[in-house]
Amino acid sequence: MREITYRQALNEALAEELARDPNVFLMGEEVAEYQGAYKVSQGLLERFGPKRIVDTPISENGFAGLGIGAAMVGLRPIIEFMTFSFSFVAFDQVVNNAPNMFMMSGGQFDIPITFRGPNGPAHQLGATHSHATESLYANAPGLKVCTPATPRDAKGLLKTAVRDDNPVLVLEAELLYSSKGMVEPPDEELLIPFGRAEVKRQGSDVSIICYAQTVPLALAVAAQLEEEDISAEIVDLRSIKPLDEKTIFDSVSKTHRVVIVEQDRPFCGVGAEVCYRIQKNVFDELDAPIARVSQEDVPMPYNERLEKFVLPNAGKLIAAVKKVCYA
Amino acid sequence: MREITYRQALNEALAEELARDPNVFLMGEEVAEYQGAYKVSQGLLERFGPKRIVDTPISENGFAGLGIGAAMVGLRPIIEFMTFSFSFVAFDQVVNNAPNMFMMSGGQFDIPITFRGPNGPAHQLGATHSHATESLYANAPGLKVCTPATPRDAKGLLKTAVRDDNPVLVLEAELLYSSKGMVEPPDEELLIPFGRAEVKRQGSDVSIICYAQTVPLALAVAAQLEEEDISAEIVDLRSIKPLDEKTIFDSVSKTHRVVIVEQDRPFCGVGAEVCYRIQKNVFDELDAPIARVSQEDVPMPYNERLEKFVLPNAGKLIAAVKKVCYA
Amino acid sequence: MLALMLLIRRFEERASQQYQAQKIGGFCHLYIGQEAVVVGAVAAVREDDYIITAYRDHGHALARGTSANACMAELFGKATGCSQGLGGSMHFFNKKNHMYGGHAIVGAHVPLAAGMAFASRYREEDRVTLCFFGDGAINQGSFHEALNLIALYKLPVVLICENNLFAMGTSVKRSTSLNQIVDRAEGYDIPGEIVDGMNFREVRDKLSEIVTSIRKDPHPAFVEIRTYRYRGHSMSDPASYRTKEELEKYRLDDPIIRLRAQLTREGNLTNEQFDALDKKAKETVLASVKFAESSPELPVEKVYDYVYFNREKA
Amino acid sequence: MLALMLLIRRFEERASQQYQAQKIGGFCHLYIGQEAVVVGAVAAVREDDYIITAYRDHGHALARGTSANACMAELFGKATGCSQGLGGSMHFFNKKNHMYGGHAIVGAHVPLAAGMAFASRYREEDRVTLCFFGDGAINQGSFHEALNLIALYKLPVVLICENNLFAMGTSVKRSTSLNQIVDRAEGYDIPGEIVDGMNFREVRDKLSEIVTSIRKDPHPAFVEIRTYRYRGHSMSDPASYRTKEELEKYRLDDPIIRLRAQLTREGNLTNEQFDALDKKAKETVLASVKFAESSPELPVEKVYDYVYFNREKA
Ligand SMILES: Cc1ncc(C[n+]2csc(CCOP(=O)(O)OP(=O)(O)O)c2C)c(N)n1
Ligand SMILES: Cc1ncc(C[n+]2csc(CCOP(=O)(O)OP(=O)(O)O)c2C)c(N)n1
Ligand SMILES: [Mg+2]
Ligand SMILES: [Mg+2]
Repeated sequence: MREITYRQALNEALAEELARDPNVFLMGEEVAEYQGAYKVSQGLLERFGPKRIVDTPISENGFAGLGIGAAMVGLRPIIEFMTFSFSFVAFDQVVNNAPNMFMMSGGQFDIPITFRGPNGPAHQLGATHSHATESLYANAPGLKVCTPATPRDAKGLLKTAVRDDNPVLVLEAELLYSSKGMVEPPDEELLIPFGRAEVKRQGSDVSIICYAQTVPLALAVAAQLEEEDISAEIVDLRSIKPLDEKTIFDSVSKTHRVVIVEQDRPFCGVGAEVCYRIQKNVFDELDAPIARVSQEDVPMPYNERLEKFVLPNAGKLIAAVKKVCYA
Repeated sequence: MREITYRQALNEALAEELARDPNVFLMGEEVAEYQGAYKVSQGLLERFGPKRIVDTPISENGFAGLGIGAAMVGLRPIIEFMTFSFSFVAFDQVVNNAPNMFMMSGGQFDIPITFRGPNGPAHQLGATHSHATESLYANAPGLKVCTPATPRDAKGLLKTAVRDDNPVLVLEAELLYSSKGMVEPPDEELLIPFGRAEVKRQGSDVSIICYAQTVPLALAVAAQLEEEDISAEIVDLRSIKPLDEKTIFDSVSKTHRVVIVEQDRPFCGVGAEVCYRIQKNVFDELDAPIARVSQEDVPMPYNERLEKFVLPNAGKLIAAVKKVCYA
Repeated sequence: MLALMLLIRRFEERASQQYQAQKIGGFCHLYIGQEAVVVGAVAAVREDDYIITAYRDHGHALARGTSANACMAELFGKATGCSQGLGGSMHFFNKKNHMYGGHAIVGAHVPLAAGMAFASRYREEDRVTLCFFGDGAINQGSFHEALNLIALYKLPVVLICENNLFAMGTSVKRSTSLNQIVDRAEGYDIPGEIVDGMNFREVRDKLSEIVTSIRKDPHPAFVEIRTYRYRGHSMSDPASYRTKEELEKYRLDDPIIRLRAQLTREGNLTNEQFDALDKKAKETVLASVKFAESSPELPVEKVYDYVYFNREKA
Repeated sequence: MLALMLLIRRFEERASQQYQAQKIGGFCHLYIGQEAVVVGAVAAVREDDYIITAYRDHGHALARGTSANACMAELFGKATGCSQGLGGSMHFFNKKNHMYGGHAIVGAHVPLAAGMAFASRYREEDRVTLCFFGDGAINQGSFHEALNLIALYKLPVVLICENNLFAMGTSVKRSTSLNQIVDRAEGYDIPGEIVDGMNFREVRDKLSEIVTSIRKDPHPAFVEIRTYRYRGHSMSDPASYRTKEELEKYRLDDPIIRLRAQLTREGNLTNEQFDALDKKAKETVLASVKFAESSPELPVEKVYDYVYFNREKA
């Protein structure tokens, strides 16, 4: 194991999969000559050439669809959205063409495509550039959605995505690109299966269910709560769809109290679905209503303090934990 | 009161609002000369002329955005999507430009626009044409979303939508266009406010929460359950966002058992959000876990029997009710 | 080729009848009147070239060698259908014969065509992709983005606009200010041509020329093929937005009558031969109805197998 | 007009500095080098004509009479900003002065411009809408759909492509196969022209001509205005995709130097006068920083007031 950044981890995953399979190619805006808007594809053009690392015009609908068409005839495209906020202009391709093709064609066409890029609010990018898209895409039948929070998960999930024969969205966290973590050395194959949450911290009093940018938040809060003698278990979903019910339910059955913290919008967000599944399956294990900490249900303001107010933060999370613990 | 169809009710609402306010116009594919793909705009071109009833090319993104721009300078557009499945090519306009403008401009630009059209699976239209979009749009801050199930609600909600100074989606139900119901005569102004659910049937054993196409289903099932001595209360949400928590909670506090039946997909669907709100606020009133009946989480098949299997239906609803009642 | 055009014609007539008898559900868009377009185009390419189209796709599936049985069974929603009854009229697929759908969102398949052609170039194959779409599709964003990508990457695609003058009830005059659709290609520097879509031979010959030139040196081409649909947009459309006279005018120009006349004039077809071909087409189609009727449907639980592809299970 | 160009130049320089000092957050795209475009365009229209642009919008707000104070305060996220600190650099709005944003999704504001012009026609006003966008925007579906609608409905819009040769690191040559962007307008039958964007007078005069003709008889027009941005795409872009020589070449053609030279040559501007103008611009901008610094922010709970407009409450 060695310590690398989340960005490097993604870069390694791309490089390894490109090297492994000649059918894999990377396409998107500024992925080649510019080395990626966030430098995730640094060095790939030099190594793999312009045939496999392909710059596009600003045409998300067009190149998302191009990727799907290429996948229909057997290539394995990795399509980068500069951010998933821009995937909305390609929404129809992502939710209609990619996941429906297999069913509509009576099983003739599987679509092994990966859509990836940063997702969710970053820092003061304003209302149009701060969309969290996980619940929207998880709603669509036939898609898989994962949300890595650490360099190791980023590498392992992205590699799994590229090898999956179905459309997969890898929703990266822009604010974590420079964060560091331990990852297996390149000569050890690292594949993390979908549908496996990870308990990132053991605890006994409350389960904090989180993913992506809320994982470091939850871990920091858990450390703080420790001082107040509240032992929080941190469950990182890692993949939103498929969802790992077992790990969630096991944790709930142990702690009997749940807070879900998500970077998502509240209305029909991921936390709502997780809440439904918990109360449906382990209702009797619950000693308090499930709490959620999400964004406030408002368009994202630019002002820094207002943005912080809208996002999930430590104060809100601690308050929610205390509420479910002393309810 | 007189009996009219859901289609007529919508048509009356459009005609009345067009007549009332010269800033209102209707735009979309085939709305004018063709009289609407589903004849909802029958007669309007003749009455209001081509300036106000405007046919468009097949350019949903373009004319949705045109509507938003017109709203920025004070018109009150009604934009018809031939079906909301086609709104996906305009997704960015609907979720980015329409609801964010007010915040982004520091309150300078309100966007009084109505997007309307049939939503959700109709009959054997296949995977691309059967999308239920309510949870996707309700997820976006700044939008309002309503889902009328009866002619009266269709008329009253659409009129309210046109007068609202914010972007509102009126998600109609294609399969209900020809259904009939009692509606106030045209000379009585009918406005139904958003955020008010309606108890469509009183009951004491279980609350069935429904909307749009699942309302007639729930009513039919309630009649059947009556014979088995189960008294079901039918709560029609009518508007998804804002959501009427009070009516929901009152019903739950009365029956203590809940089934949510939605035409939506399950993952992060409307039912998940309603479930979260109930368990959060009236946890102690619940005598059983909340059950949901949604679509199966699969792309919609064309075959009629398979489609029926995927959709919520009486069998599934009855089973869910029995489960929560004898749990 | 005449046989194929007759097969399509008779298939569509029968589909119409079966739709009215409620054996077929959903939307159903007939190709009657446009047969020479796809038959001419397919005659100009190799079997391993890719073809892709929109929802008015029965003719394209048949022209690409999908059996009438598989097509009719698809309309009936049967497991023996070309999409196992899961796609329906708007979603015909036949991978083996390189027919890549059957796509129901207007314009949304044009980027897919770009991807198929991108793959050909990627693999250094000399395949050509034929992408069919309607006159209504040229106003969609996806069409535009795809055309720009296709032109930029010099992809081997023939963009075939089947201009039947209407998108539902909207005539071309009311959907764009262009005098002729082919002019749109100028905005991408893609060479364009107008072809008479009621004349099988003109379609075939013009496309052969284009395809030959693309195979030598990959590049896109745009053809506006002028044609006409005799029926309404879909089964539920009475088509009252156009006159009887207009329809009659086009009927006189019928592609089947025209090819028949050409062949007869040249001494290559007798009336008897024509009648035999037509009889054969009718019989094939009639048999396809029987086949569809007697075919099984997929068991309902099978839907779960079509959500994700699972290589191990497959 | 020289004063306005100087104001924009000095404002952007100061914004750059304040961004580096982390007083400004998010993305920040500077307009330096392109000043003649918006100043020329605005000089050609009436105050009640509509203007709308993309995210590189500081110049447009200033040109439309938004104070440097309100602009700088917006960058600082303050309640006194032109969007109350809620929009930020990419979302400048000034309704009073008919500046309709500030839009950050590439191409997505072109349909809005269509709507604004549609409203003018609806109300039988003779307003013209100026819609600015970058060379990168012409490959978006929304651009295409809007242009077709604008052409079809003959809407009074001047489509102004600020061609600064790059969309982020992608040169125009790598984003479209067109030799010149203006050719794209041919695909919609919209008349197009190329204008030298480093020459204020050419921009003003050419646009005046176009606007006059539109006011007489509403129709769209397309202008490709050739310009250059001196800085990177945004504050975080070192712009290593282009050469120093290329940048220097354009700097020699600087729009401010050029207008200064024209005026001086004609005896209408002395060095002293120029220096006074420049000093004034610098002072205004410096004051705007003070203003922004000392301005209040909105209280956090205020966010809830900007979700829905409530006429009664307002
Ligand atoms: C994005 C989208 N918008 C609207 C529709 C509804 N629709 C289906 S076909 C059609 C007309 C298309 O006309 P054209 O492209 O000319 O093809 P034709 O029917 O003439 O073959 C419309 C509006 C759709 N399927 N997709
Ligand atoms: C739909 C969409 N895709 C991508 C982006 C990211 N992006 C922002 S600006 C830009 C380049 C735009 O270039 P151009 O249109 O030439 O304008 P310029 O920056 O030169 O003023 C890109 C790719 C975006 N904002 N929206
Ligand atoms: Mg047509
Ligand atoms: Mg540019």
